[in-house]
Amino acid sequence: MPSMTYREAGRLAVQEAMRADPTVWCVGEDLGRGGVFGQYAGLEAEFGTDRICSAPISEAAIMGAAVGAAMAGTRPIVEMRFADFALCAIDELVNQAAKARYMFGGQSKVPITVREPMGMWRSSAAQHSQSLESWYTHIPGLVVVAPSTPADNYGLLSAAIEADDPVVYMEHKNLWDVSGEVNSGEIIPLGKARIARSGTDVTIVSWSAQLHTALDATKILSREGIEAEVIDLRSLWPWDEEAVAKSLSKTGRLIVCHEAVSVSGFGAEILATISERHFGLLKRPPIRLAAPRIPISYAPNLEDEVRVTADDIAQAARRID
Amino acid sequence: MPSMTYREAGRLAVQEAMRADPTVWCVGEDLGRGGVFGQYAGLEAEFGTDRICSAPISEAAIMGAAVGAAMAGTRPIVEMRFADFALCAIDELVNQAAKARYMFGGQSKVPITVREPMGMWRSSAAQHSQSLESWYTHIPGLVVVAPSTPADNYGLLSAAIEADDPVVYMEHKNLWDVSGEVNSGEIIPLGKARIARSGTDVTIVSWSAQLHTALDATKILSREGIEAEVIDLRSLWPWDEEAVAKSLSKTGRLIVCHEAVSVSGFGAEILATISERHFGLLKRPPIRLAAPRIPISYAPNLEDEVRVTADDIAQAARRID
Amino acid sequence: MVKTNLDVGRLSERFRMMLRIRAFEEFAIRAADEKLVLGAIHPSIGQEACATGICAALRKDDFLLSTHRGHGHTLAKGADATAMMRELFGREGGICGGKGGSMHIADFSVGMLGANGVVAANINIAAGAAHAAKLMGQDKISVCIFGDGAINRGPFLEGLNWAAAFKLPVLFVCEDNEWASTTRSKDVTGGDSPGKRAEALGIAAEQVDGNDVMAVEDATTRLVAAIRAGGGPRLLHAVTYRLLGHTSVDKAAYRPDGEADKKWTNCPISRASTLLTGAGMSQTELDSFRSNAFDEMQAAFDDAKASPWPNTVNAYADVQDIGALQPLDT
Amino acid sequence: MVKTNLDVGRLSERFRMMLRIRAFEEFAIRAADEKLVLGAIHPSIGQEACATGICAALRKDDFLLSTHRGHGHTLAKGADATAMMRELFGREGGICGGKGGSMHIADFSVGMLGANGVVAANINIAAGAAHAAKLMGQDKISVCIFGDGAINRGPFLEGLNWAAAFKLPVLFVCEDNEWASTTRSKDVTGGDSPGKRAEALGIAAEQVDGNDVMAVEDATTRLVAAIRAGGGPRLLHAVTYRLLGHTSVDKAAYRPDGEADKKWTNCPISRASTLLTGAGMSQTELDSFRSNAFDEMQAAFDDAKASPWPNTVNAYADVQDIGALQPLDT
Ligand SMILES: Cc1ncc(C[n+]2csc(CCOP(=O)(O)OP(=O)(O)O)c2C)c(N)n1
Ligand SMILES: Cc1ncc(C[n+]2csc(CCOP(=O)(O)OP(=O)(O)O)c2C)c(N)n1
Ligand SMILES: [Mg+2]
Ligand SMILES: [Mg+2]
Repeated sequence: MPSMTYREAGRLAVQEAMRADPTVWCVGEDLGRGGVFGQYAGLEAEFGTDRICSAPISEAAIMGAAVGAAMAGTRPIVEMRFADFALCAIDELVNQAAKARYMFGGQSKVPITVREPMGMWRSSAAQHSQSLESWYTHIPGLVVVAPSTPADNYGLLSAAIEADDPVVYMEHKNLWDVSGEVNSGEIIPLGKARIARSGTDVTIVSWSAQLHTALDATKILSREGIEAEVIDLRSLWPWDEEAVAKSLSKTGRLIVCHEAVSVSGFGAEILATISERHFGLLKRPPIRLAAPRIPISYAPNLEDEVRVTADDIAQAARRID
Repeated sequence: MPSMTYREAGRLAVQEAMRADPTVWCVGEDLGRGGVFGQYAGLEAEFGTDRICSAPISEAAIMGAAVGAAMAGTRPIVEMRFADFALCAIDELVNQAAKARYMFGGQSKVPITVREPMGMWRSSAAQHSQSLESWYTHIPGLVVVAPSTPADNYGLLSAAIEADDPVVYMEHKNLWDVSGEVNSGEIIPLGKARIARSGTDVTIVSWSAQLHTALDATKILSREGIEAEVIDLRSLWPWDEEAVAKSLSKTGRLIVCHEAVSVSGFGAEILATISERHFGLLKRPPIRLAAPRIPISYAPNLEDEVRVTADDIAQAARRID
Repeated sequence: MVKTNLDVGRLSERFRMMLRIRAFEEFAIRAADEKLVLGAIHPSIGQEACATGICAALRKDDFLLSTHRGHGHTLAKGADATAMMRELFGREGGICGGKGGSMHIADFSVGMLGANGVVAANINIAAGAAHAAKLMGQDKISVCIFGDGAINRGPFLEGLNWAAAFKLPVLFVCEDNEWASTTRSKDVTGGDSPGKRAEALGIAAEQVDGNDVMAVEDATTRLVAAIRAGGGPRLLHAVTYRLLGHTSVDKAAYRPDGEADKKWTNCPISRASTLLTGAGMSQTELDSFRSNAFDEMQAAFDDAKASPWPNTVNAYADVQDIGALQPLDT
Repeated sequence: MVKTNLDVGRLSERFRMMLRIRAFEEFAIRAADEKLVLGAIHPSIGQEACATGICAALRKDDFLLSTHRGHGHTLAKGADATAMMRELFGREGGICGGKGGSMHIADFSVGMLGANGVVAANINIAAGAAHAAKLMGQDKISVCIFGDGAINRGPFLEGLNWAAAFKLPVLFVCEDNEWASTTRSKDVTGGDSPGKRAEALGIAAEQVDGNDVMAVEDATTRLVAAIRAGGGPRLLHAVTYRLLGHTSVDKAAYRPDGEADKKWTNCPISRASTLLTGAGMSQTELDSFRSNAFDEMQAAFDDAKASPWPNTVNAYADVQDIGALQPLDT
């Protein structure tokens, strides 16, 4: 299998989709120069400036125009640059894209893939670091995806572009350079989790960059004789409740860790669902590890205060044992 | 105690705050004519067009200007008309208002009260009916309030205007005409719940309009010998975990009901917190009653599909018993 | 007052469309008064010439995007009045299955891509529909109607700049009825006109008497031709007046005494009627147009009133393909 | 080339401020290169005349709001270079406690209400600061600087219309450096100029050579006087050029060959230097200005590098009063 970066894997998914379907196009700022993280590198040369559309700084128009273009028969891939800037286009995403099909009684679908690079990345501070995935899970009509590996970024992005729904597709900025094996053609169904590591003692649920920290924690724990099972949710809506429940039926112990703020983060939904519908599986109180409810600082040591570390996870696993 | 409507109670809080503090002013569309729900009736006549500022249809400017005006020493009350339209000003609220104090290292506070009338109200359909309170609880820097009675609307709005934080203040559109006793001067501290009804068998947590349905359910239940305790959270951030835990230590049974979508609604946070920190108090799996993850329809009978009814609550209470 | 080279046949057709719109909305208001319709109704009474004149200049496959005040636009684009009325009543067979109501009225089969409950939101969406047409090499155009209040929201700038930057086939129409809800727009609006704003964004603009249906149609026809020829976007500023309140329950008491009364004399239907009688059409014939329109909408009203509620499982349909709830899940 | 009635004293003062900004940013770039600064640095090298000329025309209590490219504006408004450098390094004693960094640099004590990481967001905020000043009967004004890319975001329309509608004391400055990140702004921008957009919103506008510090100051002084006299908002379009890349790591390879080289000959510091020597100032004196600026910023750099990290409990401070976490809660 060829090895490539998370960045290249996303690029490949876009490239293949554009080759296969002339109605797929990309729209966002600076795409002609490859996008701000190089994730569109070379695509303008192949597909031209119409289909790799470099936009003015007009997030509301980027999103709103994509909604209209989707209703009119194309399949736009919308680049928001930083997930934080999607807040300049929230009416377009939440009041328009997510609801149009429903409000119009099914007369139209809105097949857009909204790429929102998220998360903390080298002192980017409060307005360039947020992880707001749980917001989108709260909005009927939206699909929410957060890949953690190159293979997933290829396979899930391919699936997102193929989907007829508006998909909020959140790549993590700290993963662009991560390498891994990717097979062209291996589409990954939305809504299915992946067992990133098997184990029997405790279930750790995570996604996106935090997944890697969870895996790091398992190495520490394994040395201590604790074998954690790590579930990469991959998609947050729909999310794979069954996979989590299945793991819990083995372990009876649940830890959810994510980079986003704990309060009303997606970990809350998981704990709530499990305690509501699978209470009997819980041998111990479930644990959430997530950011405190404070904005993200610029200074590296203050920024680190909101990170969930492998040690934090290992400690929680010991505690729940 | 004088009786007045929820609408009038809010108006009184604003009026008293404006009389007491010349830096308090209101800004929003059509305020000069009393606001779209009459909640500013007569205030322009008393305070003039500068302090009751009727704005163009520019939600981003209404919110953004309020942020600047707050940093420059005034205390704006921002009227968003429908909570749904606040989505046109989310950057201003979430990236600016909520973070300015922090990003600037405490050089400035942002004392704004953002009134966002929310909820379902006579066939208003998908873009005029949403309850997105859980979003705001996820954002560090924001305080979130959702009053259910005239006394609370007076007392909490007074407290919100006094607070130096940005407060998202969500009145429910279906409560404007509800009457109750209100005493001028009775400020209610933010973050403190109210026991709306005492009981020993099950704890029902709710807020805003849904609280009244919960109270209706207790009448049904009481006839069957089930005495439910109903907690009106009033504020969602901070929320009164202690009051809920205290009630649970009596009842051991938790039902949270709210009008918002269940997935990643604030009920998820409550269930997660309780199962995480007060697991031992739960004698039964906790229950969430909230809207299915579908947009809100226009047709009354379809709209009703997303409502949590008193019967739903009563049934859940029987089930958890 | 016989106007030379008045196209009587065309005007009488437009006149009939305006009457249909008027009758539709009179029944919609009645339905709201009788609590048969619960959601807000924003009547466009007095503005029928805009809807009629604009749509007369469009092809069926051209896109039209409207506002919260969109009954007239939708009817004029060719939607079925009965399905629309059922939608307002929230009944089965409503044009959006009863899920949208007045503020989300749409008929994609005639290119009508929706009213919108968010002021100005359709400006970017319309630009995007035009963007798609251009990408796919179609010669359709996209028309976006919005109010005088909408020009103060960001999407006006972003959407018009977008259309200019990508030279898209869009016609923007500012249907200026002087009022935005209870606010007189000019009190909160800087600059001279929507046209000047458009020009500053690189879009040529024209102004037209929005109560003169033939003038609206002619201006639209001219602009559409320029756009379809690849000339890029245009803006039409149609000056009209909202004869009633903002919604059916708004008495509009905030308007200066006599303002509306005076404007009633400029009602586009009366004006067309005068022209037609001036051109020799009989009062009897005009009256028969009126009663035809009335009868059509009476029938739509009766039909809607007699229609059943939508099946409640429809509440769970058309949310999304992936991760959709089943009704049982709830 | 002796220019008649050149105010040499004033120009040499402006020259020194421009040198300070240049030196500050050269050290900031060095710090980024050396990974002492991790966050993005957006240098304003080549644009120092805008910051300097504008701020020279302001009072200390006037408000200034800036962009992601705000070091020059902040220094010129009177902030302390050492506290600013510490902020870039994310250290204790940083002007925002190390919590904001370059993109959120601010000094409220000199009226500088912040850079902003969201393009155009400060336009509405600046209008609001002016609104407050007007409400409180103060004669302060508010100045908002933004780029040529920012005029395509909604807040440009909403904020300018707001200022026009309420006749607020704001000066909007479009600091037009031709580029928005890797995009040449004119390729995605409709219409003739930011000034025309402002005029269409009811705001009188002027254009100025943004690399001529005295011209910028004079234009600003004139506009500020009009605004302070109650004349309402104005817009200044300052034409300049971004001599380096978008950020310190951007080589700007997307620019046509030679474009930047040619623009270097128009560097505002070189131009001022030429004028000053032409007016008889000695090269030695000019060199001493340069070395003073260099020394000041070298000291700031050394100080920042030697400063400790902020105390981690500060991460929990200044979030909010009500419902704030205690560090122990986490
Ligand atoms: C973003 C947004 N803000 C406010 C409203 C509330 N609202 C509905 S219609 C309206 C007035 C619109 O005025 P105009 O654009 O002139 O259209 P008209 O009603 O006159 O047809 C307002 C303020 C809304 N629907 N959306
Ligand atoms: C809303 C938003 N969109 C995109 C960005 C990313 N971004 C940062 S600076 C910039 C270019 C801004 O160009 P301009 O306004 O001309 O200012 P300049 O950088 O030239 O000073 C962009 C696109 C952002 N920070 N905020
Ligand atoms: Mg209007
Ligand atoms: Mg620029």
